[in-house]
Amino acid sequence: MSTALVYALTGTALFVLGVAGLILQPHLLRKILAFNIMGSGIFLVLVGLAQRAGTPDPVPQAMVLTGIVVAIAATALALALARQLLDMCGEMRLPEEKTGKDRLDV
Amino acid sequence: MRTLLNVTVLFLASALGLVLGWLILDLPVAAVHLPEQVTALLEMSGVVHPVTAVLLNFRGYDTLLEIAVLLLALLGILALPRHVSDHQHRSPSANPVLQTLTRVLAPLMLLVAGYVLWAGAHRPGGAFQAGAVLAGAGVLLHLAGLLPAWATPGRTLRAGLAVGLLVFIAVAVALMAQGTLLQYPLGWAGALILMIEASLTLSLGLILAGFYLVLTDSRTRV
Amino acid sequence: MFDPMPWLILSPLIWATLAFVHGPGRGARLAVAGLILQLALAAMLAQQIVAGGVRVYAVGGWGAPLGIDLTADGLSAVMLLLTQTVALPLVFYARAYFTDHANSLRYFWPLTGYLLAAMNALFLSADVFNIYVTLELLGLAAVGLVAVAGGAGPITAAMRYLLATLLGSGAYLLGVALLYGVYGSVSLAALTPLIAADTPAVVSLAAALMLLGMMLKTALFPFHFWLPPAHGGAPAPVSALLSALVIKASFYLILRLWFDLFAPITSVTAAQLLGALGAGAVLWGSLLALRQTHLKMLVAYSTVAQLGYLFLLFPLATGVSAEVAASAWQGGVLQVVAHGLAKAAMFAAVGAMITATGRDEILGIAGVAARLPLTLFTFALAGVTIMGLPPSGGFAAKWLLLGAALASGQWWWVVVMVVGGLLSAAYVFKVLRQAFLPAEEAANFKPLPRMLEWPVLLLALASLVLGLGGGEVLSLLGAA
Amino acid sequence: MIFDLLLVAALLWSAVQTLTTPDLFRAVVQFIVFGLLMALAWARLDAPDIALAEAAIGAGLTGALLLDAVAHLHKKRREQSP
Repeated sequence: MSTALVYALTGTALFVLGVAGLILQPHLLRKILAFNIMGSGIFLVLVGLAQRAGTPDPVPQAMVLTGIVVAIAATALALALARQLLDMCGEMRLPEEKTGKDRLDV
Repeated sequence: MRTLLNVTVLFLASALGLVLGWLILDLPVAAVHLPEQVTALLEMSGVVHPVTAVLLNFRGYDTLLEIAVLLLALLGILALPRHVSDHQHRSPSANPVLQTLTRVLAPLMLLVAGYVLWAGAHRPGGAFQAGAVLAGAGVLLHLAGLLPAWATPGRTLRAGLAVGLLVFIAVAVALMAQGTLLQYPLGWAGALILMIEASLTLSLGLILAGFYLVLTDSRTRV
Repeated sequence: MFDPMPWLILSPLIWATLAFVHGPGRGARLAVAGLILQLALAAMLAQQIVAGGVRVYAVGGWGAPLGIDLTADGLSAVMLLLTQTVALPLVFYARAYFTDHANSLRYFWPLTGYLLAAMNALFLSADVFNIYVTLELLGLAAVGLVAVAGGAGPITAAMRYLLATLLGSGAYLLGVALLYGVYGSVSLAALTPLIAADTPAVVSLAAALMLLGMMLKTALFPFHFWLPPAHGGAPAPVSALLSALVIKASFYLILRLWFDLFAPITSVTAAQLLGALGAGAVLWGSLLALRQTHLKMLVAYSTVAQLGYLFLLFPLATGVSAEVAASAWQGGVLQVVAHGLAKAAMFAAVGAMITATGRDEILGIAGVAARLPLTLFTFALAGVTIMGLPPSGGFAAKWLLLGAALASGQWWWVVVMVVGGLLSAAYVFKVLRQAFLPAEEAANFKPLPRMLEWPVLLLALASLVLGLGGGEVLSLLGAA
Repeated sequence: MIFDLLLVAALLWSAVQTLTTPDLFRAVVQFIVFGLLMALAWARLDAPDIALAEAAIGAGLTGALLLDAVAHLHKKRREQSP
């Protein structure tokens, strides 16, 4: 097994960790952290798989640079919304009773 | 209900992880080899560093849209109806040691950003890293109490935020006069890419610093 | 020959950025000028495709797989035309709407510009990684637009929408990473023959991840939890854009993936599963729409239900005869167009009613029939398409889908469509009946500017006329 | 290879810590550690460009944004329960 493949495998583990955290953690800040870990996992899979033969590949590397920039953009917007919620509702969580099920009478 | 969700998600996630890990262990050799094509055409790209060539030439269109994503995120933050705090926060306390340190560090970071930008043509570095260094300098200046947070950016600042994207688009459009979108003429590619990267660095630095300076809660007018 | 493809992407990017530099609240004129230009460009592209078939444009002159290609076929042209056609009247509507809601206006125009740029770029892109970037541009613009209304409700909805859309594009990107790992390319043109030739098991997993991510973004039942609060809580022009267009963008990508890229590995079982989720959406969404007490929430749940019909396309077009598949495919795309036009009209009409009455409950619109006959007529026309009554575009679409279901012996989808049609009639009439009740004594109707009524009527009329002129759309669709 | 395995283990550990540490401030600090480890991983994958960007943007700026958010959160808490 090549070194790059080890990192690709780590990437899959980070991805599932991130997804689980994103769905399960109630605190918004924690969800944002989980999203970033999920992203890092994807990037590792992308580069790790592409370089499994051992030679560097600039194409996925450039894609990851793009991905990192997109990730911080999304993180900043998410933090802005989370802070706005904190200011308005006093909590950085999504209201629990509305998650997952539909409100029959709004 | 909550525990059921927990168990289900954890089970599905670990199953996905295991299956995925198992499947990628044994993959055939890829049919397309882009690194070879990159090497073959590197000379025509105007830069020597392959990642920069991909980022600003071969797949420059991705980067164009990505700058739009970055600007858009700041726009989304600025578009939020501003929650007016009942008491005004002041800038972080001005620590004299930090201030002196920052006065030395900030110009140095500017210099580093310039170097990283220029170096991107032939070695690791480029607009993104340089922009991040610029943004770091901005955050540091703010922490030292030398740069106020942003409430609403004025016109000049907005122009600075947008200049990277606008220059990129302008070059792309100008090049269309004699070819296709973003097709650099031979011999001009290096200079045009450097021009785009320089304006991108400025905008990236401002936007990335803007994320911090708009969000941080010691808001005073620019 | 002049090529409209890059300009369809550049135009909204340019006017959005200029509008941002211009300042908060500015940019309406830029938007109008830009959209008129874009509509002309889209029409021109459609003409070129009818005349000469699929068009490919190599950005940077490199060509795939090293560079990024833009590709336009009949489906892209239909989506591009739909997008500009829906957006143009909404721009006039929004100008009038925001004179009353100035606090939400700040950066509405640049956000809308980037939203349109993202959709146009997505419909033209032939590169799965480039599509990822357009998806993120689209998602962040849409979330920003939901949040402009402010207040705890819309901000919560925007947050939930953001998390859902990020999870969706994350799953998609992992699929892209796996595809690049297996084949070494992200270009659709390069990948399609490679997938047809050989598919290791991990490719099926990549396909599942990409499709799941897009289902989350399209709000297919049971992933629809984020949609009603986001579409119901946003300002009316935003709701119209999101419900009519944004979710169609991710659906378009599902079509591309299912019928082009992953066509060799799709299975009847998976198609039936998608159909079952669609049926769930039709029934559950319609039932919930019927039980809403607020106008915009009713229309938002109606979107959940109408999206369900789109997914009936998959069982009707997979593993059946070519003739049946073609009819199902045409019906599905026609439903995308019909729903886009009608739902934009419906949200905008409801927004006009709320602006006039100052109340957002269904109970508050008593008397609308007498005071706002034009807007109510618009709502009713849009309702005709939503219910699928002749001669509307919705009827033509559902007729084609019904025909495909009967011809392939899948009668259970017929039951779903008929029950769904009855339920949608029930919720449309729920609104209409209330509108015809006499107004309460205390009710105070504000006079509406013309621009809150006439552009919307045009949209509703277009959805109706589509039933008669649907052949034009279908011939464009079949051109490539 | 041994170095890589250690690095991978540290990456996974810091990710789990980030997601499960009860204290938010420590979670964010763990995340910054995670970002720096990622930068190392990129260097090991012959991707110095990404390593630079990850350290500056992924760990640095994202970390600064998150720390500022945590500080804001703590201040709100104090205001709510004096």
